[in-house]
Amino acid sequence: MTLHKAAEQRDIIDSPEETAHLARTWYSPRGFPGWFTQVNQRMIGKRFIITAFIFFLLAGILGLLMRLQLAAPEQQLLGPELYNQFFTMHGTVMMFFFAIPVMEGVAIYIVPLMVGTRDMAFPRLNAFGYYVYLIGGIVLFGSLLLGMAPNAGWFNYVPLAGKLYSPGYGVDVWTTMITFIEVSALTAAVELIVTILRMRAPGMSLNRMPLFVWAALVMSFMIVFAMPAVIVSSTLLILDRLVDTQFFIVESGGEPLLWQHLFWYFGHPEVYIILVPALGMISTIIITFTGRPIFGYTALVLSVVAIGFVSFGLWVHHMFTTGLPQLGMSFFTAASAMIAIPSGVQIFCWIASLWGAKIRFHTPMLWVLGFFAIFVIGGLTGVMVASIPFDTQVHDTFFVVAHFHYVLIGGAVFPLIGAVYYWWPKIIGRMMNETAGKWSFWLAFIGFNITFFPMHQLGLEGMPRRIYTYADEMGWGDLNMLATIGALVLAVGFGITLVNAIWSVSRGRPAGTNPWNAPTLEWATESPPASYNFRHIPVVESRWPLWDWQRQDERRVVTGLRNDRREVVLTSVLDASPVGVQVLPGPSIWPFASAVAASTGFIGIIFHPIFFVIGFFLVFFSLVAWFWPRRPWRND
Amino acid sequence: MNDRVPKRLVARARHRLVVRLTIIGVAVAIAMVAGAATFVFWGAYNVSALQQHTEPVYTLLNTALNRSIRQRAEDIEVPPLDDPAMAEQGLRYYREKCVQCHGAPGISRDDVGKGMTPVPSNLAHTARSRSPAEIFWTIKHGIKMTGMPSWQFIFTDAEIWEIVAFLMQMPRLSPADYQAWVAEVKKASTSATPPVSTPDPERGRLAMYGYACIACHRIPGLVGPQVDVGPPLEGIGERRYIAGVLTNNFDNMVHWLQHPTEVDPLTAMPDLGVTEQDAMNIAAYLSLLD
Amino acid sequence: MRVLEAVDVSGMSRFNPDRRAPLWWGILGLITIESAVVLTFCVSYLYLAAYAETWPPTGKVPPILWPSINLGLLLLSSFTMYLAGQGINRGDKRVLAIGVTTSVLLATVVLVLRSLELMAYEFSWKDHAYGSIVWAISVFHYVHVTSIVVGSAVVAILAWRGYFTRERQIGVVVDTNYWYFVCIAWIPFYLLLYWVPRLYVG
Amino acid sequence: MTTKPAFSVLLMPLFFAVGCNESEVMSLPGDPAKGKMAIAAYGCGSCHAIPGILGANGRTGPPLERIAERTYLAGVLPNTPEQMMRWIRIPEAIDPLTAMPNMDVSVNDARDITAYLYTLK
Amino acid sequence: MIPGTRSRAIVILGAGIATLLSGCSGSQSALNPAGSAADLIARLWWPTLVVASLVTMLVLALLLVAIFRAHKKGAALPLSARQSRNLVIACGIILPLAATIPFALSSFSIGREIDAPLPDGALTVEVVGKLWWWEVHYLDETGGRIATTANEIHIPVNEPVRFLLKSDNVIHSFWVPNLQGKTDMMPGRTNVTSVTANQPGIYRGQCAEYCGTQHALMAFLLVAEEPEAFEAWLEGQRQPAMEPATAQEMLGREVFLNEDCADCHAIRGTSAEGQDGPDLTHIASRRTLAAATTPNRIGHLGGWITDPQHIKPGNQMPSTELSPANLQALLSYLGSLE
Repeated sequence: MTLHKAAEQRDIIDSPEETAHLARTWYSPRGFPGWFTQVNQRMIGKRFIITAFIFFLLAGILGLLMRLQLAAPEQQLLGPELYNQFFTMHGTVMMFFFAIPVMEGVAIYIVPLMVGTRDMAFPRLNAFGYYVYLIGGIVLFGSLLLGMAPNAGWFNYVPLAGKLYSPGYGVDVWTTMITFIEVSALTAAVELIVTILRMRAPGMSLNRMPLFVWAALVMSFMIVFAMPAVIVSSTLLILDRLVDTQFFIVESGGEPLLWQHLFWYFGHPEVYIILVPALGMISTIIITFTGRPIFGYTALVLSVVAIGFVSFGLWVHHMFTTGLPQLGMSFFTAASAMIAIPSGVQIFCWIASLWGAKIRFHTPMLWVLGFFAIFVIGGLTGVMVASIPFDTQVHDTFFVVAHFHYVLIGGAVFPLIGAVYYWWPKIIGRMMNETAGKWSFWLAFIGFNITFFPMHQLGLEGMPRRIYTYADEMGWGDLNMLATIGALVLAVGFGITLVNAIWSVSRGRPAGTNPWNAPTLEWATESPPASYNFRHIPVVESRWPLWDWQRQDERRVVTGLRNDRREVVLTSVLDASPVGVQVLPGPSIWPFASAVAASTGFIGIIFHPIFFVIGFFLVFFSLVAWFWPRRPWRND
Repeated sequence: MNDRVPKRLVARARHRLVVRLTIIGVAVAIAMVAGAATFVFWGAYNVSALQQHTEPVYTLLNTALNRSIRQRAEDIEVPPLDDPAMAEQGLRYYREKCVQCHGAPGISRDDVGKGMTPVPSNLAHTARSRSPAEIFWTIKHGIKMTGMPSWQFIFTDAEIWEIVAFLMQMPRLSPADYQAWVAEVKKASTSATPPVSTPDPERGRLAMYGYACIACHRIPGLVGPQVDVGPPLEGIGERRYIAGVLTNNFDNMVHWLQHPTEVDPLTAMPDLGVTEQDAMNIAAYLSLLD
Repeated sequence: MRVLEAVDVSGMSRFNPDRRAPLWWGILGLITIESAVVLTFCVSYLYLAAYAETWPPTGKVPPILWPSINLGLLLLSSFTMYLAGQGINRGDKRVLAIGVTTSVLLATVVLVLRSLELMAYEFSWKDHAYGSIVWAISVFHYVHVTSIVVGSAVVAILAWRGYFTRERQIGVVVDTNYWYFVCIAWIPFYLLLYWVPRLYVG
Repeated sequence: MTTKPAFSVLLMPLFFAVGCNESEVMSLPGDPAKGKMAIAAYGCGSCHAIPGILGANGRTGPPLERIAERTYLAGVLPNTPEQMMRWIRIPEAIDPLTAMPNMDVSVNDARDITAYLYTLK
Repeated sequence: MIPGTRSRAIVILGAGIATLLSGCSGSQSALNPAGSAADLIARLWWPTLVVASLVTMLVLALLLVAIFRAHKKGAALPLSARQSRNLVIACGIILPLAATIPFALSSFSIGREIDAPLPDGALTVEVVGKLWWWEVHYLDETGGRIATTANEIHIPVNEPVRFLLKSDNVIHSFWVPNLQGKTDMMPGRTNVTSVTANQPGIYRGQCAEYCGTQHALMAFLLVAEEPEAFEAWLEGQRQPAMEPATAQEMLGREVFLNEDCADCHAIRGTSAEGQDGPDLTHIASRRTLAAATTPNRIGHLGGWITDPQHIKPGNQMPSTELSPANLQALLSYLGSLE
C-alpha cells in the first residue's frame, strides 16, 4: 500500500496563526456552562477516570468498614442491615461504577491518541454516556445516605430481590442504576469500536494497532454482547417489582434460575471486560520499559480475542451448587480450565519479552510486576473453583472472596494504577513522584496479600461470605484481624498514590512530550495534548512509529484537513488507507439535556410507571433537538 | 536617619514592656489558679454549717442571691392574689411543706430549720421585702446550696401562686390570727388532685432532679453524683423488665415510679410520693433512653 | 525532526465516502445491541416455556390472524422504506418523502391494530409467567414501533422540506436501517408468541 | 484478668485512705477467668450487658457494668459476695417476683461468676 | 457448646508465594473431613494445592530469571525468537494443559462418585430453608413425615443419608463443610444431596447463600451418632410432647398456649399448631437456640424469649411481654420438653 499520494514529499512548516485557529476550532468551553457542553474526548475521558476513582475511594471506604466489623467476632460496629447495604454497595460500585467506567475512561482518553486522531466518532454521544453515568452514581450513593440503599447483594438474586423479600426502594435503586451504567457502557463501547475501526491514522493497519487498542476493541465488543443480558434481566426484575409481573415468582410459573443464567451470562464476561483492557495496559508498559518490540504480538492479540470469546461460555460455573445436572455443568468445568491457556500464553509472551531485557524499574513497571505475582495466584484458584466438587465446598465462602480479589485487584487494579502512573504525565503534563510511587506499590502489594491471602484459609475453614458477624467459637477471629490490618495497609498504599497524584498536578516535574521513550502515537504530541490532539494526523509505517521516527529523524503526516471546523480522517477498516474526511460536531448542551431527560424517566419509574412514558417523550424531544440540522444547511 | 533610631528604640522598649507585662500576667494567672486549686484541694475552706461564712463572703453571696432572684423574676407575670380562697389553699400547702423550716407566726421551726446555714428566712419578713414575683420564683426554683428546694415538681404553678398569695398575707397575721385560720382550714377537706395532661419527657427529665433520682441511679442526660446504689438507667427504654419484676411498658413504669414498694415489697427503692403527672413525665423520658 | 507530507486529504469527500460513515457503524452497533436484547427475550421465553407444565397455562393458544396481518404490514413498510432509500440514492427527494411517509402511515396502522390486540388479551401480565413474558415482549416491540414511527416522522418532515440530498442522506440511511431492524425483529417474536404455543401444545 | 491483683495492690493505699473494707472481696476464693467462661455458658449475656464478655449485651435485665460498686443487688439485697452468690443460684427464693430464672448454677460456678462480677468496678 | 479443639494452621506469607500447611480441625471446616464426600474433596484439594504452588513458583522463578538475567551481565541478553516461541509453547500451552487435564478428569470422577445414586432404603431427611432457620422432617419409605424438628439434624454414622432440600421463600444453601459440599435450596425445586458421616461427632452447618438480614446467624448442628443412639433419638422425636409434671410447668403450658407463642410454634400433643416458627415439641433435647446462634441453656432461652430482636436483629420472632411469673413458668415448661 502506498501512502505517498502527494506528488512529491514536501516539508511542512506551520504558521502560528493556523495553529491558533485550529486550537480555537477544537476549543472546549471552560467555566461552569462549559461543564455541561464539552464534548472533546479527552475531557470526557478525564471525567470518567476521576469520577470512577472517586467511587473507588468511597466503595473502598465501605470495604474498610466491613473489614473493621469483621476484625473480631461479635462486633457491634455495623448491624446486619447496614452491613448488608455496605457489601451490596461495595460490590455494585466496584464492578459497575468503578471497574467498567474507569477502563472505558482510560480507553476514551488514550485510544484516540494512540490511533492518531483528534476525537472520537460520536463526541456528543460520549458526553451523554458520561452524564448518565454520573447521575446514576450520584443517585446510588444518595440512596445510601438516605438509608435506602440496595441490600440484596450486587448479584441481586431473586426471590430475595423480589418485592416480597426486599420491600422498599433499595432494589429498585439497584436495577435502575444498573440501567444507567448499561446505557453509559454501551454508548462508550460503540463509540470505541467505531473510532478504532474507522479513524485510525493512515497506515495503522489492524496488525500495527497498539495492543492496548486491541484490548479496548475486544472489551467494547464484549460489552456489546454481554450487557444486553443484564438489560433484559434487570428489566424483568424491575417489572416484577413495579407492575407485578411474575417472571421470578415460583407460584405463578416464574423461574428464579432464569435470573441467575441471565445475570451470570453477563456477569462472567464482566470480569473479563475489566481484565482485558488491563492486559493491554500491561503489554503497553512492558514494551515501553523494556525498550524493545514485544515478543508474540500476534499470539497476544489472538489470546485476548480468545479470552473474549471463551468468557461467554463460563457463566454456569457460578451456578455449580444450584442443582443443575452434573453432566451439563462439566462442560463449564472444561471451558473454565481452558481459559488457562490464553492466559498462559499472555504471561509467557510477556516473560519472553522481559527475558534479558534492560528493564527500567519505574513505578508503572513495578505495578505490572506485582500483577504477575497476584494474578497467577488468582488464576490458579480460578481453575480450582472450576472443579464442581471443590466448588461445592468453597462457593460463597471467603475462599471465593480471596480468589476474585486476587483476580480483580491483581489483574485489573494493579495494572490500572501502573497505567495511571504511566499515562499521568501525558494527561497532566507533569510526572508523579517516583519515590512515593514505589512506597505506594510496596505497601499496596504487601497490604493486599495480608488482606486477601488469609481469606483462602478462612473459606476452607467454613466462613461463608456476606455474613456480618460470627461467633467466637468459630475460630475465625485471628485471620480476620490479620486481614483487617492488611486492609489498612492496603488503604495506606492506595492513599499514597492519591496524594501523589494530587501533589503532582501542581508540583510534579514537567513531563515533556515523551518522558518514557514510548513507541506509540499518544507520545507524539505535547503533554497534555493541545485541544486538537495532533497538529497533523500522523502516518504510521510500523507498530512502533515513534521509535521509527527517532531512527529516521523524520516523520510523515496527513495534510489537507481544514482548520475552521472539526475534521478528522476516515480510514478503511483493515489496512487503514484514508478514504474520506468526517466533520465532527462541537460543544452542545443537548447531550446533558438528554441525559437529564433519560434520568427523569429511569428514576421516575421507581415511583410510578407513568414516568416511562414521560421519559420516552422527553428523550425523544431532546434527541430531535440534538440532531436537528441547523440552518443554513451547509452545501459543502 | 536621625529619628529612625529613636523610633526603633521606642518600638523595642514597647515590645519589651508588652512581653514583660504578658509574662507577669500569665504568672499571676497561673499563681491564682494554683492558689485556688490549693485552696480547694487542701480543704482550706470550712463548710461546717456551724460556722457562718466570713463577712465578705456572706455579703458577696447575699448580693449575688438578691441580684439573681430579682433578675430572673423580672419577667414573671403576677396573677391577681387577693382571692381569700387562694390564700387559704396556700396556707394548707404552707403547713405541709414550709413551716418545718421557716416557722410561722407563733410557730417555731422544726429541728432541721434551726440547724441550717444559712438560716431559713422568716417569711413574715420576706413578704415585706420581696415582690410576689420574686417569691414565686424562689419557691419554684429553689436556691442552690441553701437547703431551699425547688418545688416545681411538687406544686404546679397555680399552687405556688396560692402559696405566694398566703405569704403576702402573712406579715399581717398575728399568732392568734394564724392559729384561728389554721383551725378553720383543718375543718375543710383537702383539694382534689389536678387533672393529668399529656406526658412531657423534658419535664420528666427535670422532675428526676426534683425527686433526687440521681442520688441512687446514673441517668443519661442528668448531671449527678454518678453513684450505683440502684442500677444505671442507661438503655432503660429498651429494657424488657423494670427492676426485674415488672414487664417494661409505660403504664407499668408509671405504676412502679409511684408505688415501688407496692409492686415489690422487698425493693430498696422508696416511695417518693411521685405525683401521677410527674411519674408519667418521667416514664416518658425514660422510654426514650435506648 | 523533519515533518513530511505523506497524504493530502484536502480533495477528499467531506460527505460519506462509501455510505459507511461512522454513523452507519454506530447504528449497526445499536442494532447489534438490540438484537442481543431480542435474543435474550427469546431465550427467556423459551426457558420459561421449557420449565412450565403447560404452556400457555390456560392451554389456549393465542389467535394468529391479526399478528400475521401485522407482520405483512411491517414487511410492506420495510419495502416502502427501501424504495424511499433508493429514491434518495438517485437524488429523488419526492420519492423519499412519499416513501417515508407511507412507511410511517403503515406502521401507524400496525400500532392501532396492535393496540386493539393488546386490549383484547385474555390475561394480564400479573396472572402468570406466561402472561408476563408475552406482555413484556409485546410492549417491548410496541415501544420500538412507536419510536420508529415518531423518529421517521421527523425524517419525513425534513424530507418534505427538502433537507436530504443524494450526498446528505446519512440520516435516511440510519433511519431505514433501524426501520428494517424493528420490522425484522418482529419475525422471531411472531414465531415465538404465536407459533411456539401451537407447536408446543399440539 | 491476670492484671487484676497487681492493679488492686496499686489501689491499696487508696482503699486505706478512704477507709474501705476490701478484705471480703480479696478473700473471695473464686476464679474470675473461670467465671467469665461460666457466664458465657449459662447465657447471662442473653439478658444482661456484661463488660468483658463477648456478645453479652442483653437488654432484658439491668446492665452489670460496675456491679461491684452497686449498693443493692436486684434492688433488694445488700451487695456482698455471699449475697451475690446466693442471688445467682436461687434468685426466686430471694425475690419470688423476679423474672430472673434459676439456672441451676453450681456453687463453684456461682463463686467464679461472683469473682468475675466483682472485677467490674 | 460445640466440642472440638482448633489448631490454627500456620499461614506463611513470603515473596508472594504462600502455602497452606497442615490440616486444621474444626467443627465447620472443609479441611477436616469426617464424611465421604468431604473426604474425597479434601483429597482432591491437597494435590491441587501442591501443583498450584509449584506452578506459581515456576512462573515467578521464570519471571525473576527473566528480570535479572540482563542485570548480571550488564547488557541485554534477550531470547531468540525461536527460544521465546518454545518458552511460550512449553509454559503457556503445554503446562496449563498438563496441569488442568488431570485436574479436570479427577474432578469429574470425584464428582460422579459423590453424586452416585443412593440405595433405595436410605434414610431420607427433608430440610426446608426458612428465614432464618432450618425445618427438618424425617421421612418414611413412602415419603410421609414421621418426625419434625429444627436446626439440629441427627444421622446415623457410616450410613448414606439422602437429604431433600427445599425452600418456600428465598434461596438458601445447605452446607456441612466437614461432611459434604453445599447444595442450594431453590424455591420451587427439590434438590437432593447425600451425606455419609464416617466419624461420630457434632458438625456445624451454615447457610451459604445470602438470604437476607440474618444470613449470618443461620446455622445448624448435624449430629452423627451410632445407629442405636440415632434410633433412640428418632423414636424420642416421634413422640408427642411430654405432659407437664409440676404446677409450674402446667402454668407454663397455659402461658405458651395463651400468649402468642402458639400462633407460630407447634408442640405436638397440645393445641399449639403454629407453622411459622420451629416445632418445639422436643426443644429441650436440642443443643442450640435460634438456628445455632446460642446454646440452649435456660439463661439463653430466657433472654431469647424476652428479647429475640436484640440477640438476632431482624429475625421473625417478635418479643413477648411476659410477666416474671409467666416467664419463669414458660421457661420451666420448655425446659421440660425433652
